[in-house]
Parts: sequence; structure tokens; C-alpha cells
Amino acid sequence: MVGSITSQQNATAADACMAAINDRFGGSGIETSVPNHSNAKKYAFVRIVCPPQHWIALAKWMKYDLGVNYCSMVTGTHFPDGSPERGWEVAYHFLRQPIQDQTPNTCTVHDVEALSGIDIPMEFEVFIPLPQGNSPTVPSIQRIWVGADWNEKETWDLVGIKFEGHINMHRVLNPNDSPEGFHPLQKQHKLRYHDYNEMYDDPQGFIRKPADEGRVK
Amino acid sequence: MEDIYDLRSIFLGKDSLVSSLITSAVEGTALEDSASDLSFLVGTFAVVNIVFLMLFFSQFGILWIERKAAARMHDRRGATTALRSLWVGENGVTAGEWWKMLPFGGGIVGAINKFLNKRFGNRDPKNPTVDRVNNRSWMGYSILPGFFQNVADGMKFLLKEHMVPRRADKLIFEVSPFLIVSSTLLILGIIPLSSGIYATNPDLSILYAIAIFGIAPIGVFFAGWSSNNKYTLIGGIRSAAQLTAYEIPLLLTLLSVAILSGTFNIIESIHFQHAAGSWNLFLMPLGAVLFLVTMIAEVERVPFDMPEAEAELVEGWWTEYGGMRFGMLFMAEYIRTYAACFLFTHFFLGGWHLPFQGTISQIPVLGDAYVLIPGALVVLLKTWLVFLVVFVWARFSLARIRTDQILEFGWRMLLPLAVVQVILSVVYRLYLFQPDNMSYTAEGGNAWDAWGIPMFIPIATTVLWLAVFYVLLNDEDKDAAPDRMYHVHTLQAAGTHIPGKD
Amino acid sequence: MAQMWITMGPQHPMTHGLWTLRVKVDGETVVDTEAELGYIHRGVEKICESRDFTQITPYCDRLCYVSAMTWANSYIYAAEDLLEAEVPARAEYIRLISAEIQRLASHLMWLGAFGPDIGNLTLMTWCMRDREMFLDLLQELGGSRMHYNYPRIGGVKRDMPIGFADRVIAKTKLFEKRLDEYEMMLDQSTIWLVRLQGVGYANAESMVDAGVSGPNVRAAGVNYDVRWAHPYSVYDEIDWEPSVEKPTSVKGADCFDRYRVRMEEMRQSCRMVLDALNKIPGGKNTNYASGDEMILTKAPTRAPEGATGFSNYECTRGASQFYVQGGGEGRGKHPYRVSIRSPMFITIPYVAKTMIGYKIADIPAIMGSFDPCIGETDR
Amino acid sequence: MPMHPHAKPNFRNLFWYPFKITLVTALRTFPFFGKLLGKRLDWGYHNSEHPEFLDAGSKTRAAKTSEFNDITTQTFAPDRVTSDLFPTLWKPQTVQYPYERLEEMEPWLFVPGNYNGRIGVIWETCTACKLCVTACPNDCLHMTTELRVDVLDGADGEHGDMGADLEIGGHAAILLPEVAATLEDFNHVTAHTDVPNEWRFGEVLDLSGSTATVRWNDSGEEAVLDQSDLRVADDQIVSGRIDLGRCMFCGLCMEACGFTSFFMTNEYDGMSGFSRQELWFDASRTRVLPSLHQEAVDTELAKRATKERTKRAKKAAKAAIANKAEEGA
Repeated sequence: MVGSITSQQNATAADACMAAINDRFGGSGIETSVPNHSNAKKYAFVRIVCPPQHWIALAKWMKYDLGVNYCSMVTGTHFPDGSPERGWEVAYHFLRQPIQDQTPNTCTVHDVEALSGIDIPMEFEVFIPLPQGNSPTVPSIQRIWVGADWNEKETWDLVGIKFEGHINMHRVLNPNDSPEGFHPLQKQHKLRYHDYNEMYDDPQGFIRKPADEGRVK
Repeated sequence: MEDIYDLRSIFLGKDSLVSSLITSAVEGTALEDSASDLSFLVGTFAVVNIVFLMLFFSQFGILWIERKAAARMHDRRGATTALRSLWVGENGVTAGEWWKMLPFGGGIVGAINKFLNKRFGNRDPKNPTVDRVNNRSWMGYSILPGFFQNVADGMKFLLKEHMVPRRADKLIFEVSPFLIVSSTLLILGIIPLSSGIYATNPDLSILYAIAIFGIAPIGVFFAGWSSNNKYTLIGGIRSAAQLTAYEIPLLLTLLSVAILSGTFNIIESIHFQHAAGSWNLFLMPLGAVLFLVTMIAEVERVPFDMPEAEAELVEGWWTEYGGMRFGMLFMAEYIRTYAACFLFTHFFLGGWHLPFQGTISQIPVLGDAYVLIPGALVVLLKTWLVFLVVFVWARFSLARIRTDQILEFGWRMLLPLAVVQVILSVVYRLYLFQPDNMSYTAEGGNAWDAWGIPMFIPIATTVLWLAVFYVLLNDEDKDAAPDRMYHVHTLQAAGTHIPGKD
Repeated sequence: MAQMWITMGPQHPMTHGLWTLRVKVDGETVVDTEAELGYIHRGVEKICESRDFTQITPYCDRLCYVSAMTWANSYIYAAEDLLEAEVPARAEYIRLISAEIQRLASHLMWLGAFGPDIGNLTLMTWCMRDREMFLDLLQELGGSRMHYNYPRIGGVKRDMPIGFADRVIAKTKLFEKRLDEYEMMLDQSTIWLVRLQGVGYANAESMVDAGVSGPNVRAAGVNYDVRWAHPYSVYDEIDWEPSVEKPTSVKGADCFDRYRVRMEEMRQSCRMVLDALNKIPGGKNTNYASGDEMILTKAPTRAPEGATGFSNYECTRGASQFYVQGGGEGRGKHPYRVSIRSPMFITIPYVAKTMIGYKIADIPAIMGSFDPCIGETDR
Repeated sequence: MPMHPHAKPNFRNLFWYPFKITLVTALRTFPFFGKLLGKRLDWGYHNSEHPEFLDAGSKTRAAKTSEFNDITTQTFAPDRVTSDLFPTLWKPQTVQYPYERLEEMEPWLFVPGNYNGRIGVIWETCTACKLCVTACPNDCLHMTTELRVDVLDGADGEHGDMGADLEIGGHAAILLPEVAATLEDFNHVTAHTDVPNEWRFGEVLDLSGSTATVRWNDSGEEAVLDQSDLRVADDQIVSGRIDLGRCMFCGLCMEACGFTSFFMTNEYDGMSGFSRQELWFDASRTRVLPSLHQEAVDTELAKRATKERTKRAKKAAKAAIANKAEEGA
């Protein structure tokens, strides 16, 4: 049996990451914390809140100095009722996936105890709050992580957050001929059933057509 | 040895029933002079029809064999009940009673089937709705399940719409299936079912077979090109490349058969195998293997079905064909396969001759009975066996080879081996064959003796090739593979570990 | 021949779903590719915003129809992170067992689709035959054959039925023998090897950079398995090891490596299931009533204001992630935003670029070896 | 061609192994042959290693279907039960639906309430609390009113006197014995129809002595009947009108029900139609026979009887107080 990464290793590595970020970016408005997940094994991760102007510098440093090589998820959220400085938010999730020796035909054993420093897998969560407005804009990290490419496309497509410097931005999930400015995950768009008027009287599909009414309460 | 069931002499012999009937019918009329021509015409017409009908209907056998064998190899067993579902039950006649559709003998079949179902069938009387929904209000199993599936398929194809793609080359698109099907049907013309049952017998029938086999690729390429579809285009080009590459080894293999038999005629080569005392399979196993491999490629079956690789080319050069034209192409492919099996039977398995026929036929009572077995039946059984053992088994065991690998295999492996086989055949015929010992009697000859040992050459050849086979089978470089050939870090083989203890 | 674009899809045997691969070919060689997604975009993220936390689970089942259990589990862990629910140990074991059985079923579906891609039809029926065994097991738990809706926030829907453990053991042990049969047919077949080996190389660094995950990167020697790196369920308590393929070429992993790594994962899943049944608290042949505290605890239904939940889960095709934002009291029981990270959404565009330089006949081999699933890709 | 070092295309691999394994598989499927070839081909297919495949409960359930598919005496293969269609066939095989159905061969998969089939409601115990309607993620459940006989009214035994009485203008019902007799053989899973209603409903026009005049709802005819033949019926709200076109069979409604009157039945086919309108299943179609869940009905009966008793006791106490007050006055 091969052991998994222990919670001790995990906590130590998370603290080390926080300390490193604080060393490098302390006082620039970047807040770092190490919370624990409250599910299952409650392992620790690094949570960073970064203002958009420092984001590219932080991202480059994370990629090249902190060993964060994996951009897994970009989430945009629309807060129409939020505070003026947080009308939108982009949440990035990164992973650190250590790549072992890639020489052909050598063995990469799962020796957990030998792992240390930036070789320990770690999870990063970066929040970038954006002010209220019609055109939320973040600098693109497409050049830093290839994995951010399609994630940013999707975030723009669904939420409408513009990624400055993103090359070849286009619709990925919505049809290519969607109207400009239509981003369905913005909160002003309400859920409705497609072609509801064939069967129902209301967009939510609660009310039947009159022919079947009468017995329904 | 001649088969005793001689259809041609019944219809075409000098004193046959047909000829005497026609002679008496036209006696005294203006046609009297051409009586022999007339009887030849009528007799040939009858023989050709009978032969083609036999070949056609026996072809259901291979489709059925393939389906059933596939089910076994796939580890599933399901009844196909297509024809039964076509029957919409009315007035108490239900879909289950499919035997009522038979032209005659339905009562007996039905009684047997009912007995079997009563004895072995599902005895659930409680599913009337399900059975009604499926038009099967009497449930159970049938004899020969799925045998008529192909009839049902054909009926379905006939009912489908025929479409020509927009901007396709309509003339060529329509013509090429007929080119393929008609050229394929021509092959059946020279295939004998026994020494007395064949449609025609040209002197150079082996060459004729090769020539006809070479026509269909042109149709295939036409079909691929004319469909105005990129998939069919690529499929057609692949097909052309592949068929060209495999024609040549095939030709060389058949040439070596011809060299060994000393004839270009199929029937004569079968007679030769009996007269010389050994089937060609035991004299040229390499040739047999080459013939099968090239034939699998010629009929585009797995593992050489790149031209119609459904994973990337949808259906290859067939893609745009629908309805009965698709059905005809499908049928043509199976007829080609069937013809390939027949040719293998005739060239390598002694045609209508039973195993050890020469020896056993000399035994007083048993021998007489042995010879009574119809040659056509023997040919069909051998053909079906070849189809089952080679074509079906390979199809369901192997994957598909890439185009470049197919061509490389054809040009670099099969072609040199075919040349080797030609040389071997020449050597056998010139130096090891003893024509004096040939005998065309029922007993058969013994032309492959050496040093006084009867049948030494075929036995030695077979043993030699079996040895080669065995060596190749165990030709594993054990030092190169100290552990498993794949090397993921699971150290224990499956099923050996005890959970929690390892 | 001049170069030409071929549009493969949205309905094409190679796509394993609904998407379009536009291929530029020069003769038989692929020169350029372009992936087009979104054909079955259903807006699951939008739907989830108007459903309460329990009602989201069946939608997450439907993200991927071949591995519904893992996707539902993935969501459940995010929701538990958000709602701070405690899960009983027995429920965690049952979740692990169900997820690993689902992984077996999903990998069998992959292998069954991969076989016809290479041209071996027998493989498909064999895999479907064996997948039936595991679907039957999951049906006993969840009640359906595909979309189980089995895990709940704070536990699972119902306990294992009596006799379930015996059936799991019998079927798993049989399946380990069947795996040997598969290897006999595939690993020992030269045609299978020459079709897969040396085809579809993908480098470890480039894959990690592009966001490819799961078995696809483990095939290239990257030792990252979420179950190992961030053990979420009880994966750190049972006997298993991540299946990581040794790199064989500087070019990275080929189709054969990816095939091998999944075959080994199936072995590991069998091992995990058998071991978990031995170690499960409460015993394998007991059956607690639905709602018993051994299998389900009462979880809060309303999320704290501004709280977020995140789960990183080793799905059958890679790391699936859910990010759930709670809406607080104002939003009632509904989440404010549910974001789904599908491993295949990022992988498919990457794979499309991987094909350049290989033959047309290699397209299904490469695509199939990455195991695409369009349900989760388009969401 | 780049090649794995340990995967050389030798003759054995090219020719023999893939062929061998398909041959073995094919031979194993033959009735006698596969078994005769012994353990070498067997590889644990016939469950010699794991005799504990079935638990006692599943065996009992299997015995229930032995009438038409006797699987109790058979051995089981881990991937499929062997069939008795050909007793010699020792091979897992395709279940030949609709000739055979899975629930007959593998009854442990289809425990009532375990399988997520079409929803079914026991009217008798439904309290119209709407929990199921709120739990439905797709809004496919609706409430509807049905005429029904309350479990409490005219119940036998200890709760017999707790039900309501017939009253003019109210509804009455009479038991149709011939329909009730067919219910015993009624199979939800294969019938695909409404459960036949064993009650005939009518409106009470007049009550005189021990007889009652009733106008039947179905025919409009009037009839004079003995009151003891009639049961009190009521127009009550039940859940369970369902738009099957939207249902995703998640089973959340079943879990939401606090009265165990909501079930997922074992019906998995026959839920199709030519229009979306046909997919609206009425409450009569989703009704589950109470006899299938007699325990739940009995529990609910006892619960309601207790409630009724408390109610009556309270009423009596109130009346007593009022009486006392009157007396005092």
C-alpha cells in the first residue's frame, strides 16, 4: 500500500506558500489565508484575494516560482446587488501537480515521504473582485497557463467577463450566432423553459394549458 | 474422381431426358435440324438456373453462420426474431406463429416448435400487454432462430428510399453498384459445386476468376469518387490502393496453384488433387495462408477493412448509398467472400472429394456408402467451414490495421512470400512430382512418393510447416521482457491478492 | 492531392457524443484541426441556481451519463464543504465503493467504445456484458441503471442491501479474471499494438500546462491522482495505489500508455472495492434503515452568507471540480452560483491539436484513448 | 515504426492469442461442451467459488416467481442468473425481453421502493401535505382531487367505529367484488393501465332507515341500497398527478413523503406516448394497490384512528364542560 499525502504535509506546504506570497507581495493589497475545507478530510488550501491590477504579476510569480503549473477552473460570478467594489468576481482555482522525472523507462514511485517543498500537491483559490459596471475586465492569463485558454473563453461566453489580451476569444458553449452581449449566467437572465408555449402558459412551466385545467389545484 | 450426382449429364447429356424430349417434340417440324442446339439451350438454361439458385440460397447459410458464431464469440446469445415481428397478428393469427407464412410444411414445423416451447420455453402467461405491444402474443423460441433475418433485412432495404446526393455524378453513382454486383455474380458462374454441377467451365477458369475479381475495385473507386463526399473519396482511394497491392500476391499464389496442378482450369485442378493423391493444402500450406490473407483483403473484411473503416470514414465508399443499392453492395461483398471460400475449397481442399476418399471408397460396403454422399454437399460444408474458421474468426478476434500498415504488409511481406511459394511450386512440380503414378480412378493416385514412402512429400511438407508454425508461435524473446510487457506499477497479477493483506 | 477540410461531426462514430472536429487533411495525413463544442449545452449551471441543494444532485448525475455516481459525489463534496455537513464513516465507505464501481463501469464503457474505434467489435460486446454486472450493482444502491441520485448531503440515500456485499465480491472477482481475457485479446495482439503504439504522443508538461488531468496525464508519468494528493473520502485508509505509467518516450504518452493506465485503474478499483468491504464500519452484511445516523446525518439546508464550497474530485476522466457559492439567508436554500469544471472540456481542444501529423485512421485511436464524454463537456 | 520495447509483433501475438481467447469464449457458450471442457474454460463462470451470491431475502423473492420462472433451484453466475429456458445452458446470456423480464431473473434488483420506476401513490394514506410537490426538482408533480374511500370509514376491527357516516349530499361507494377479485392477479409492472377501481361511486340522495338512495356517478341511475353495503366516500386531494415527460425518476419525492404513501413502483416500461399530452398520468394511473403496502395502510389507519379518538375525546370533554355549565346555569 502506498500512502497518500498526509494532512501534516498538506498543512505545512500551505503555510509555506502563504509565507512566500506574503514575503513577495506583502503590503500590495493581496490578502492570503490558509483555510481548511469543511468536507471529508478537511485539508488545507491557499486562498488569495488579489486586486486586478496585481493579478498578472502574481500569476507569473505563482507559475514560475511557486510551481503552480495547473490552471483548473475559472469562475465568474455576477453580484448585481453587491457592493460597488464587488459587482463581479472572478475565482480562479489552481493546482500544483508536481511532474516527476520524465526520463524514459525510469520509475516514478509514489514515495510520499520524499516529497517536500514545491513538490507537494497544493490547491490555490484566487479571488479577483471587480467593481460594478457593464464591462468587467480582468487581464488574461492565457499566455501563462494554456489551460486558462478555454476556461476564459467559457467564462466570457457564459458570464460576460472580458479578458484583456485574450487572443481568439469566441463562443464555446453558446451558439456562435448568439446576440452580442448575451451572457446567460448574468443574473438579469431568468430561467425559462425552451419553447414553453407549446405546453405551458408560463415560462416556468407551472401552469398547464386550459384544455387540461380544471382538476389541477 | 467424378461425383456420381451429375446434373449436367441429366440436362445436357447426349441421351438425356431433356434432349430426348426436345428431339421428339420438334420431330417433323422446321426446327428438326436444330434439335441439338435447342436441347443445349434449354439444358444450359436449366443447369445455370439450378446452380445459381443453389449458390444463392446456400449463401444464407454463411450469413447465418456469421451471426451465430459472432454471438458465441461475443459471449451473448440472443434470438433474432425479425421476420416474426413483421407479422401483424389479426383474427387470432399471431405473430408468434410465423410458420404459417411458410409455403408448405408449416404445420409440422409449428407442431415441433410448439412442443419445444412447451417443454423448454418461457411459460409466462402473464405478459399479454407486452406481447401485444411487440406483436408477439405467443412467446417462445423458434427453430433456426434468425435464419430469415437476411430476408427481413432485404425487405427492409427494398422499402427504403433511394437518394442521390446533390451534385453527385449521377450516372457513375448509379452505375457503379451494378458494376460491382454484376462482376461479382460473374465469379459464381465458374464455381463448380461438384464435377457435374456447374454453370460453365472455361479452360482458363482460374485466370477468368482473377480477371473478374479485378473489376470490382474499379467500381469501388467510381463509387467513392462519384458520391461527392470526402469520406467516400478517401475510402475509394484506400480501396484502390489496397486492392492493387493485394492483387499481385493473390495472382502469384494462384499461379503457384496452377503450376502445381499443371492446369488453369478449376475442375481439372480438383481432379489433379485426387489423382495425385494429396490436397494442395498439404503441399503448399504457405500458399494457402497467402491466399486467405490476400482474399480477406480483397473482400475488405477485418483486419483489412480500412476502406470502410466506420470509426473515421463513417462507412467508407458506401457512405452515400442507401436503400437497395446499399443492400446490393452488402450482398456483393458477401458473395465475394463466399466465392473466396469456394475458391479456397477447390484449390486447396480438394473440392468435392471427401477426406481419404480414395482409400475409404475401396472398402466394400462402407466405401459405397461413402461415395454416395453428394459432392455438392461436401463442397458447401467445406466452404462454410472455411468461412467460419477463417473469415468469421478473424473478424471477431482482430482489430483493423492502418492503411500504411496494410500496404507495407502487402508489398513487403506478402509479395516476397508469394514469390517464394511460386518457386517452391516449380520445384515440387519439376523434381518431386511423379506423373506416372497419377490415377484418375476412384482409388486415386499416389504421385507424391519419395524413397518408397507413400505420401512422403505432403506429410513432410506439413510437418515442416507445422514446425515452423510452432517455432514462430514460441518465438518470444524472454530476455527482452523480464516482467509484463506493459509496466504500470501494479506488482501483483489480478485475482491473486487478498484484500487487506498485501 | 490538395489539402481539404473534413468536418467530422457533430454526428460521427469518432466523436463519442455530439461535437465537431474539423480536420484539414493532406492525403491521409492530418495537417490542422479545430474543435467545436457546445452542441448539447443544457445550462446546468443556470438551472442549479434555482434549485435547492438537494435537488441539484440529479442534475449532476446527468452531467455525464457514463459516470453519474462520481459526478454526483463530486457535487456532494462541494455542497458539504459549503454547508459544513458531517458525514458518517459508513456513508463515506459506501460512497467510495459506489464511486469505484462506477469507475469500473465507466472505464468499461470507454474500452467498449475504444474497441470499435480500432476495429474490434468483440471488445464492445464483452465490455457491455461486464458493465451490466456493475450497473446491476449500482441499481441495487441507487434504484436506476444510469442516473442514481444516490449520495446525499451528509451521507447516502440508503444503505447497502443485504447480500449486496456478496454480489460485489463475486462480480469483482469474476471481473478480474475477465480483465485477463481482455489483455489476452488486446495486449497480446500485434494489430492492437501497432495501432496504438507510437501514435498520439502527448507530453507531460504540455498536458499539465493545458489542463489535461486524470488517467491521461498519469499515462505520461505525472503522479497526480486527487485520491492520492488530496484524499477526500476514505482513500487514505484503504489499500490501493495510483496507477501511473512509466514514460517510455521523451515524446510523452502514446495511446497505448493511456489504454494501459485505464486497464490498471480498473484493477485498482477492484482492489479498493474488495478492501473497503472488509473495512467498512458496521459490517458488510448489515442494513441500516434509510436515514439512520450510520448512513445519513441531518445537514443544514441553508448556506451561510458569502460562504463558498469547493471540491476536487477524481472523476473517471480526470479531476472534476465543483465550486459552489452560497447565497445566504436572502437566497433561501438555493446556491448563488454553481460552477462546474469538467476535465474533458479542457482536454478535447488539446487532443484536437495533438492529432496533427498523424494519419486519418489515427484520429479515432487518439480521440478514443483520451476518453471524451460530451455530456460533461458541454454541461 | 516506434514500438514499445516489450511489445514485439511476433507470430504468436499476431496469430494465436487473440484467436485463442475468442475461441475459448465461444466454446464456453455451448450447452454441454463448455462444461465438459472443464475448469480450464470455466474460469469461475458457474459460481462454484461464490455460493453466497444470493441472500435469504432474495431467495424468498425469487421463490415468489417460481410459478412461471423457477430460478430457486438454480445456481447463479455473477453476471447473470442462468435461465431455465434451456436447463443445459450454463451460460450467462441476453435477457430476452419481453419474453423474459429482468425482475423475474434478478428479483433483488427490483425490490418495491428500491427501483426507481414510475411513481405510485397510496391514496388511502396520502394527506396532501405537498412535500413531494416541493421536493420535485422538475415541477412535474401536481395535486389533484379524487373520489376515494377513506381507510377509516367502515374499517373492520378495533377502529371500526371511528369513521364518518353517510350523509345526504355526500358520496358513497359500493365494493364491486368481481373487480376486487381481479385485483389479486393485477400486475403493475406489465399491465400498463390504471389499477381497476374496485369501488363504484355515487351521490347519496336520501337516507331512510337502513336504506339509502344513491345516484351512481358513472351511469346516472338511481338505486336504493342497504346502508351496510355502502362505504363513505370523499372528494379528497391527493398528490400524484405527474407529467412523465418531465420526470427524471430521481426519487426525491419518495424520500420527501413522511407518510410512506409515496413509492417508486417497479414499472419501467409502458411509459410512452405519441404526444406530450399522453404523458400526463392521472392520479388513477399512479395509484398503487393498498394490498401491496398493507403495512403502511394499517399504520396510517391506526394513526388516524388515534387522532379521531383524541378529537372525539376532546369533543366529549368540551360537551361535558358545556353540559356542566348548562347544569350550573
